[in-house]
Amino acid sequence: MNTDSIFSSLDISHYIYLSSVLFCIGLFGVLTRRNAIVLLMCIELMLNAVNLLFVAFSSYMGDSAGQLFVFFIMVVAAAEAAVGLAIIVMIYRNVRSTDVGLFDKLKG
Amino acid sequence: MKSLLIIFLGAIAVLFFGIKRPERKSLPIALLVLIAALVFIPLDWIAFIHKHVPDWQIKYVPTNMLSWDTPALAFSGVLILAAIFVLGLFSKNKLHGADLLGLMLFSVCGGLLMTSFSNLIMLFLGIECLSIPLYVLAGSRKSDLGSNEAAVKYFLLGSFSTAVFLLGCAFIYGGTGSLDLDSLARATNMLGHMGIKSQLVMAGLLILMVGMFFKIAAFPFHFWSPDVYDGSPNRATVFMATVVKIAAFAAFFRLFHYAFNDIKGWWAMTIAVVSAATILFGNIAALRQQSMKRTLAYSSVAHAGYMLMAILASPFDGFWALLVYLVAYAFSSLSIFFLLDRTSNGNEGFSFDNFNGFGRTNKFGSLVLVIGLFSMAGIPLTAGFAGKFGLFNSIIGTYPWLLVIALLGSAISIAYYFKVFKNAFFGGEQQGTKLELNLMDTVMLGLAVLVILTVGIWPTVITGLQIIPAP
Amino acid sequence: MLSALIFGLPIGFLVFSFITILCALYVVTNDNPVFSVLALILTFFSISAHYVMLNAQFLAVVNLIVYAGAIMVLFLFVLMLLNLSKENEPKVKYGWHFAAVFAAGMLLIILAASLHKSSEQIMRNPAQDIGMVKSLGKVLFTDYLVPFELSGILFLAAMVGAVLLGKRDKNNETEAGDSSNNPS
Amino acid sequence: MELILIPILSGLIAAWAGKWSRWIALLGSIITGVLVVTLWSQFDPTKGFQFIFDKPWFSSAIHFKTGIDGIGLLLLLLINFLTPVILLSAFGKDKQSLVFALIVAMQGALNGVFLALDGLMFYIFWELALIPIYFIAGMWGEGDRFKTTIRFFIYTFIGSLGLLASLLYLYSKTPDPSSFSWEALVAVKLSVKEAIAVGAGLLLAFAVKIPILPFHGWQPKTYVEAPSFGSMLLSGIMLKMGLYGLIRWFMPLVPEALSFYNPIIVTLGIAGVIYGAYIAIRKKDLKGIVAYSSLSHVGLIAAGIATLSFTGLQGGLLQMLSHGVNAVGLFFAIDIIERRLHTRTLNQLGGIAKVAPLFSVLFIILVFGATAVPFTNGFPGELLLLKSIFSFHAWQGIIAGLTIILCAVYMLRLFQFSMFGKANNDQLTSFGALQWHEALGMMVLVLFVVFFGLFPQTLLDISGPSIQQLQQVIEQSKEVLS
Repeated sequence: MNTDSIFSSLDISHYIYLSSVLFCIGLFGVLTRRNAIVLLMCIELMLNAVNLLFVAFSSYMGDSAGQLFVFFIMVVAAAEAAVGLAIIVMIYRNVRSTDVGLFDKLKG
Repeated sequence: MKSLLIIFLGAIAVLFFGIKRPERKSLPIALLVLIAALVFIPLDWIAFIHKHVPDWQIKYVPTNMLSWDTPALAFSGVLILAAIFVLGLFSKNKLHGADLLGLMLFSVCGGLLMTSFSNLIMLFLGIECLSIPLYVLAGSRKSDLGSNEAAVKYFLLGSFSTAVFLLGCAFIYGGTGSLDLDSLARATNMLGHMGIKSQLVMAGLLILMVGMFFKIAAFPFHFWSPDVYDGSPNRATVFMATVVKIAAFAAFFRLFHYAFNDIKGWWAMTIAVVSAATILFGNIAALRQQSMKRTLAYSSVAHAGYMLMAILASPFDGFWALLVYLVAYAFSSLSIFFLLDRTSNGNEGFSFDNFNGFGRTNKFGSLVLVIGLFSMAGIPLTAGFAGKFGLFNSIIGTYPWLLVIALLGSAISIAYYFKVFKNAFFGGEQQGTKLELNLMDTVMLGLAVLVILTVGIWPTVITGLQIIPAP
Repeated sequence: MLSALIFGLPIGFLVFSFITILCALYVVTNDNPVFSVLALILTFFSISAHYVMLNAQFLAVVNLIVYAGAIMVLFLFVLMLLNLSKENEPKVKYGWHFAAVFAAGMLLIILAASLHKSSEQIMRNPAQDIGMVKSLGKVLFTDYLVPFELSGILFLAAMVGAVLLGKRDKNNETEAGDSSNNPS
Repeated sequence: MELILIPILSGLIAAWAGKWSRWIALLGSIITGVLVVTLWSQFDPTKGFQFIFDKPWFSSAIHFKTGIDGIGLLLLLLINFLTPVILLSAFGKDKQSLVFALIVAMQGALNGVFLALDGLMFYIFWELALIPIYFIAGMWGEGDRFKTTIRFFIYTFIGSLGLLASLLYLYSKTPDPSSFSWEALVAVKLSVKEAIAVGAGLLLAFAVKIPILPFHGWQPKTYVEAPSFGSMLLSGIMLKMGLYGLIRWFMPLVPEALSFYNPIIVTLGIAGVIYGAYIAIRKKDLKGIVAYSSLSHVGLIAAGIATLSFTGLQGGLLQMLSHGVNAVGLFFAIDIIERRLHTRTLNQLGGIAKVAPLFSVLFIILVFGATAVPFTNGFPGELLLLKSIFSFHAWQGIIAGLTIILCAVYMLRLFQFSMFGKANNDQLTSFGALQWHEALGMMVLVLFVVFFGLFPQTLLDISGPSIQQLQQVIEQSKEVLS
């Protein structure tokens, strides 16, 4: 991989824009979808946008802290996904659906 | 540090005990673990003041990931204390499996990380470590739809706000090149002094704040909290209302005062506006609720608005005000939620009617009720007043308009807090539900009332403690 | 080549960004969750490619293993288990779509506008080897030992929680119609 | 210090004492009264604040600081004299122990209000005094008591929040090391605009408590629906908190804004005089009449105080005392009637004088006091007040003077219709004699009415020098600014 050329010919702002776009796509998904599993996927997408941003900053600055942060985000995302899916399965058992729109029982 | 280790090991021990033993046995172990952890807080405090940090700690906790300075210890102490009361008072529920207790202890671990982090990575891990067990706790009444809803809402909103929070962190990392609180403080100091407007840092701060507002349920981002509070089992609700709030505000305070104090002009106004909006909205919304649990949920939104003021204040004043307020809020919530929990027969119906004729049947209970509600409403000589007074006092010089709004909010809050008195005391001759308190309940409630009154009458028991000023 | 001439950008970046965004859009707009998962896996692959270009080989691999390999397979597994497909995919109102586009678009515009000239602030100091397994591992087990160990607590908690939610209570309340489907 | 602690402690004990609670409460309250009298005997009117007790409390800036001057002493005397009487009035019935506990607790809180020389302490006791009366009105009131009490509480609570805001603002302006003490707050210099804003907060609190006309919305209903001892506490003592606040805290703290506020207060006060009297004349409910007459009286007092003249302040103080005594006496008498005849509507009463001569003699003396007949306690105070208002503004003085006529109309109407005339109540025959505690309470009140009607100078001597000092303080801070 011709890595030098990336840093010299590509500005960091492109990565910022790319991850912003990714994050916003994820946000759009969170706002529009109602299937809990898809929502979870959209959140994963947002997390990945953040990861990309961290890696880009970290590489451009030559500082390893950002990459380590990404590592921890991945770790935590795995744990979170496990718990989240468990919750979704639990709900599916009760209501036979994963539609979060059904959950408007509690209103005030 | 020791407290964290003790609680972590204790959690594992509780889980192991829970395999074979009857469930009831694991509660004393969990309580003992927490009390042991609490004992180490003052010891660490003294050690820190006299610079006697033990060698092993320096040796085996290699870098500045966690810093157990005195503010961190103070918040940790309150947090552990609140956790003890949650476990002790809400143990009569059917749900006291060892696994749930273990999860609560894990969650407390996360809270301790949030009070003492000195690196954004640790803050992130702390938030997650606090919330992941809570998602499970919120849904621990598995066949109850309300509990299910609470779990899924809490989970989705929680991970969503984490993503937002992380985006903020990423931008700030890009703008300053560091994740460490000290180097962040140096970087922002430079930015502040040189008058550079770093767009990356500004955008990052804004996004970070939004993430935090989600976590603490401040006004435009509060909508999840009443549903979650309402749907969760009572024990989980109280845990959220006390331990989680303490941890979240300790973290918020630490982050903004340690790292971003030199660029206060960039974020102070946002927080002031959000604080005002939260106070007004929380109180007005609470006024319209029929269910008492929801009323308390909205009132906790309003309380979050008050506590935001501490972030605006100068570090020293803000710290004490926040600490006193957190103590007041935690203990009064605990006592009120306890009474609500016990007066509701079964799981349903947390309306104000639970308290009908309460005052005629329960002398001690009504004392607790009155003191708890007074403290919530901020009537003098209760801890709530001391906390509110500290907060108001710390911002009066800079944000007089915020003070006016906060006072207005207090006046509104009277209307719904005192609604309970109507049911409890003014309701004619009818008899209310008789509380059945065992020895531990009585002692713990008594202690809670004692704390509220002591802090209220003589706040210097807290504010007189010696602290090393924040860096 | 043409694009490289027009934008002055490396072709690799362009191609993979294109794939990333396209797949991400597919994830959020598709009605069938199974396809969403597959598209998401593709997204992760292209993001891994970005990592490689950015000299973060370790993370590129971890990303593939953890996200594409573990998390997404978990998703797929649950989807198959619950037998969710296009038919029972909930629909939302059209106006809500519009509002969501508006919200996300506003965020994007604000971000883009605020970050317009921010790139100068990043000092360029690309060190070649920070993203390699060797150097990252070294940092991870010295400076970042505490968080590394604490993530163990996190995993333990998550594991206990997932088991707790997944298992069925013995002395159970009657769960609604639980005969046909048998999750976990 | 002990003046605050003894009543509150005895209240706490009384709350749990069951049968003995009334005696414990009475004892605690009388001991406090005796203490106040000993203070009086050692008191030297020419000096400023005396018996100062000063300890750091909330923080180094906020002290527990108490002390009295002539003004405070007079009001202390009033409270600690009236509370035992109020306790006596509640004595006979099978009351819960909580009643007595709350009444003495209230005495302690009020002592705190009148002793406080620290801004925050004043605020705290100001709030505390609200709580017992809230529960009294809520638990033993009649009618739609929850609505009434919550309205009462919110009105006064909003007012006191204004007080808190203003005090906090002044506190933030005190020079380093900042302090909440009265002297420090008085020394703060404000621009006129600031002073008007700060004054608005203070005035809100006091005007609601007094109540001055547009803020009186809570008052009549609360008076009518509260139990009799509650009405006594409210009218006899609570009102004085507002008036005292006006003298002690409002005037010296924002002297810069006085030229703006004083004419307003005078006008509103006089409007209150006329309005209250007008409604009182049309009312049929005995308690309602006394409630509105209170509104009328305090309006006059507030107007007199706001003239800031020596006569006005002296008259105001004197009238505060006598109004306290008279109002308590009237509510006492109404309570006695109501307890026996189970009604207090004017046209269902009448002819009581024939069956209860002793009672009617005591009653008429109280009525005379309230009407300010010469040689009763109401007279000198009212005279001084009218004189001061007249010299403040002649027309306003004349309008205020109407109060004498109006007051005579409604008071004599009250007395005549209830005591003389045809007996419209079939229970009248069983009216019976006064019980010992009723007789004792009324006698004491009547003695006071007559004694201080004849020798008002004893009271004026106590407060005179203090008032002059206060005027000096106000003048000084005014001068420095201009």
